[in-house]
Amino acid sequence: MANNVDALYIFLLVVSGMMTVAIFTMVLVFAVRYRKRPGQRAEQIDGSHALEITWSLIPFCIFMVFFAWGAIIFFQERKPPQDSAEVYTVAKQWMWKFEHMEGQREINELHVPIGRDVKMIMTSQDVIHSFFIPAFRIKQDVLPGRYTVAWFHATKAGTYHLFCAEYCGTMHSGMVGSVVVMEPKDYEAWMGGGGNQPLAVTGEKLFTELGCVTCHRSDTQGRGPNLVSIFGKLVLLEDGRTVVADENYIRESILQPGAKIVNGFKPIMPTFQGQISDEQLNALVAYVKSLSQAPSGQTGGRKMATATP
Amino acid sequence: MATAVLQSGERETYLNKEYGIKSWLLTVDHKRIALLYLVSITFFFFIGGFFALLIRLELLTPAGDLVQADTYNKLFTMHGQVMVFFFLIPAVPAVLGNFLIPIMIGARDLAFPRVNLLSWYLYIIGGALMLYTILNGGVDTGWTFYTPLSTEFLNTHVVTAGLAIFVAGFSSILTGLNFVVTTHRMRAPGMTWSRLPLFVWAHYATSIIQLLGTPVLAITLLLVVCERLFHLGIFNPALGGDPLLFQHLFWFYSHPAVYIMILPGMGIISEIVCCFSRKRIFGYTAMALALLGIAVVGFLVWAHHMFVAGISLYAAMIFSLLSYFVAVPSAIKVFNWTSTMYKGSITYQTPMLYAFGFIGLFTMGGLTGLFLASLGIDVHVTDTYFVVAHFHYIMVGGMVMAYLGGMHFWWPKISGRMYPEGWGRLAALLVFVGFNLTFFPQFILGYMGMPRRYWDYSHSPEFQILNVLSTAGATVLAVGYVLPMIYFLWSMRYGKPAPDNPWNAAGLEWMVPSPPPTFNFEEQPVVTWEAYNYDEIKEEVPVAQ
Amino acid sequence: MHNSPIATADQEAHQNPALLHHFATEEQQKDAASLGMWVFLATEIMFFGGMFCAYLVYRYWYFGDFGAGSQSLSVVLGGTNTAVLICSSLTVALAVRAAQLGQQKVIIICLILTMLLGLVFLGIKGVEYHDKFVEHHVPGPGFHFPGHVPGHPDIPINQRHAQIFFSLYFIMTGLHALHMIIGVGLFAFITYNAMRRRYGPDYYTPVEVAGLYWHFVDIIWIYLFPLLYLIDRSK
Amino acid sequence: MSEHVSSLKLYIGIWITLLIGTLVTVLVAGVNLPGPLNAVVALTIATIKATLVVLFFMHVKYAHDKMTKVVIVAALFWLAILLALSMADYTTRLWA
Repeated sequence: MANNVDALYIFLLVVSGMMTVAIFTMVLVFAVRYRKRPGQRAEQIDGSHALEITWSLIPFCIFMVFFAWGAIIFFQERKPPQDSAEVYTVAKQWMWKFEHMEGQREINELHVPIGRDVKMIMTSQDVIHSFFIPAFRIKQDVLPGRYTVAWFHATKAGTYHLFCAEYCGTMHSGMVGSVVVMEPKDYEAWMGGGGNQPLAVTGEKLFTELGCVTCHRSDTQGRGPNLVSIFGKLVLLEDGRTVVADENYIRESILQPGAKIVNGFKPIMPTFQGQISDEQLNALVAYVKSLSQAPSGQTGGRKMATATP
Repeated sequence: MATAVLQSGERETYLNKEYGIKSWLLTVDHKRIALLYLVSITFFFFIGGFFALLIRLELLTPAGDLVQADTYNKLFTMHGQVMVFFFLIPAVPAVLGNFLIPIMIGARDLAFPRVNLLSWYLYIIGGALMLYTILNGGVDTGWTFYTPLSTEFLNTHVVTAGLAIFVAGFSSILTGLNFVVTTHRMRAPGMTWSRLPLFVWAHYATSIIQLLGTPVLAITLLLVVCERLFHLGIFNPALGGDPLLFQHLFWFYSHPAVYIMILPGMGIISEIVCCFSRKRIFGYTAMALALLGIAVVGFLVWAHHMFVAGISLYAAMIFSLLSYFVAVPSAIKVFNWTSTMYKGSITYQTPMLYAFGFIGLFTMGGLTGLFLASLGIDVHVTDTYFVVAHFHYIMVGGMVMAYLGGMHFWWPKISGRMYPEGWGRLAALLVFVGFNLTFFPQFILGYMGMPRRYWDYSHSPEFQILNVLSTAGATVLAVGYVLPMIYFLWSMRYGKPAPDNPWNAAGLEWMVPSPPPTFNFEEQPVVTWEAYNYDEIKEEVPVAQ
Repeated sequence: MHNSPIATADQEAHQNPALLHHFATEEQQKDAASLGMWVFLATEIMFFGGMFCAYLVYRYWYFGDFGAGSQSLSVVLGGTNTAVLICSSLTVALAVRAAQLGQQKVIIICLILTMLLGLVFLGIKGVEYHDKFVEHHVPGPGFHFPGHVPGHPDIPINQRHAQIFFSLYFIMTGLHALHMIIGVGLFAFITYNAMRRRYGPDYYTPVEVAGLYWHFVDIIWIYLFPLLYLIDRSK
Repeated sequence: MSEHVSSLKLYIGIWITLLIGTLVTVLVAGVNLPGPLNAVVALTIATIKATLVVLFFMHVKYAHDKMTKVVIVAALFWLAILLALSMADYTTRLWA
């Protein structure tokens, strides 16, 4: 991704550099060549539509290349690959909290292996922040009240800056961290250290503790929709609309159950707004997602080779 | 005050017609109001500039050691708010536009002189609120007031700052209203639309933006104030609101606001380039249409400030595409100015030096805008110093250069005195060099990834060298800005009396005495010539003294 | 100088005392005033436009809660107010007509009627605000809006979303009411001048321009009424 | 300065039409129409009423100067920009 962005950047730099040089040269040459001389008068020219059209159309065509190329890169940036490793991120004044699917938690430091697509699923507890890793050329604002997503694919081991790029109050400039990119084996070693509970397992426990499981049963008898395999699917709503059951939809359904009722069900679910933390919410979302990743309901599924949309 | 310029017993001008504070504070003469504005915006310019210098000094070293984090946040916030709303937006329209538009179209005053005075008082009330905010400890929302930070999380004077800008906004609306009606209704016989100086066209286009954009900012700030006072939830995600709605409404005005700043500058440059090339403008129609085109298309691009903010992918693509449409008329303007010089008879007086600078810096600012409009690159460079550099190239490199160029060009008309040409050229050079030294390194910093609004970058010492360069440049720039103020003041007393038309320039404003009488024209002028009729003007520019 | 300004224009023409120094003719002055007001109204459209935009977004998001909020408003009072404003628009139009025809007494009667109707509107608005206050429908810590979404007896109203509806309701109608108050003030001034027989067929610009403003305020209400009072009424 | 003076009859006619329009809006709002039709009808009536006010009460129909119309159209056009491009974001956010 970084290479694509740099390639476009260099292309833009060269093209606009040439334009700049051309204009500067013309200005300078005219300024010297047509400086005031005794007895010589300016030659009046009204203009030329042909020229004007030329120097509108040619730049316009170049601009369209800028647009299209940039749009293609952006489109890729906004579409994380299906089998990415997922890291749930909670931003708050003024720190980054990460939670891996395997259950590792980190603050202001993010460990990732080389060669894996990593998808950041991010939300904020307070104000708007922005997740910015200059080395990977990615940036995404992190908003309170919803998820935003960014992804990257690190190719070189090392430690990289992580910045908050959206002004977020007093210690905005202190909301920095680092991304540690490791060789896969080092990463496995780092991972193995904890004996952590995978995020989806945490979520499954919460799912039981909060009583979700009494209605959202894994058969067709529940009072709530069966959640197995719903993630990523289109859901038909009671008012006839359809939505994609993505992270934001699951989040909204937990916090505001009445907002988008699935067709054929009654709006009987109580709200969990203000009752669970962002971290618990993330765990629940991770659990619901895990239900779609393995037919057996196996949790924490990360290397699902079969996962297809 | 400039009342002491002329000795009594001389020809009556707008300056010496009446004396005393009251004759200024209650004046309805557009020229006097322009001078009231000149004094007030200069005051705010130096306040904003002072904040800028403190910012640059803080960034000299990576650690946050000169001021506290909160202080730094207030500095860049108030630098932005003061400069944008109290200098950049009113500067050219309210000073030069106010002074010149009626004269350029052959009118005795603007259509609504009392509204014009009211507009200045609103500016002063807004400015007083801003000063109150500053003196009471300031505000640290960033000039953009992003919610929910500004509404729920900060303990500074957000309400007074918001109201200050709200009131100043109405000043801007009234100025725009006056210009539109004046341009439509007050033109002298024979002054057809195709004979209007581009300066007037530029202000007409600017006024459209002021009229149709500013109210949206006003209501947005009002909502922010209500949010802050009553916690309604309209922009607060914790209460079901959408912070992006604030950004949409804010940028609906604040992107076109950039054109409020730059379009009048483009008008000035057109006048200057023609005069000092002794030529008619290349492609008058295209130039006028480009101004209107920028004003209209400028309203279709605002969400390019929000590509990474969480808006829909498809909306982002639409806004990126539309952003390139606004680049076309800008490109036309640059090419046409350059072509105007072709086969001219060019002299290098101070205003022309500023015009050269403007064309160069505006080109660079505009082209880096293309980088930001390109989605793939914007993701990386938005909210970094790349953006800071880009908009300073447009606003300072573009607008301030044009403003200074215009001030030098029309100073003889305004004050009746010549400024010292040698000092003028020196200051122009200092501004150009200082500006590039300050802001060019920031493009590189931005691509390296330095986020804007960072008080402390001790985690990234590699940013320091470029920051040192930038701070060094800022000191040069500061000298370049102080100099003109000193010699303008000096020239009011000691400058050579200016002839009516020191540059042998075309245009009605050069046919009235310097300084003009109160009602501009003793008799109603009738226009029988095209704009920029330099072929009909016999004399060349007098060689500088 | 190759081209000096040439004198034209007969300045001797009958000088109306209301003609300001910088205008060449009365017609120019009148056209400027009228265009000025129209341009001002254009800015007003954008001023309310920002709020219509916020309204549109949240109505799109929270349609059910907006419907519930809307049903709690009184159509009778809102509709009456619409009628009151329409009547006041008529009286303003008649005031302008009377000025055009020089019917001094009619001008004054129509203007006073207009102000009275304006005050009636504000009074009814005050009653509505008072009701909302009593019912705890005013956004803030005491906000309480029980009930269910129209047509969905089992979906309870989301308090926060309903609060956004009422926030917009109060801000939009509040700003509208502020415009009304300014309008009444304007007419009070103009009535005073009308009593001094300032207006007639030769000069009635202030009456006309203030009338434009009043009609505009009426039009805003013509939209506010269905947008705020008539969402999802049928369920 | 020969301004158009409308007849009393016309003013009264417009006034009655406006009142009827108001009544119709209220009545139609009580009927459950399919889809978004209720809103469409309400806004259509509102627009008709506003147009009548603009054309006859505000004398735009008789304006000798086309600038008035240009100003109205411009303001509505800009309002449309604001609403349409904002909604371009909101309506497409959930698209996959």
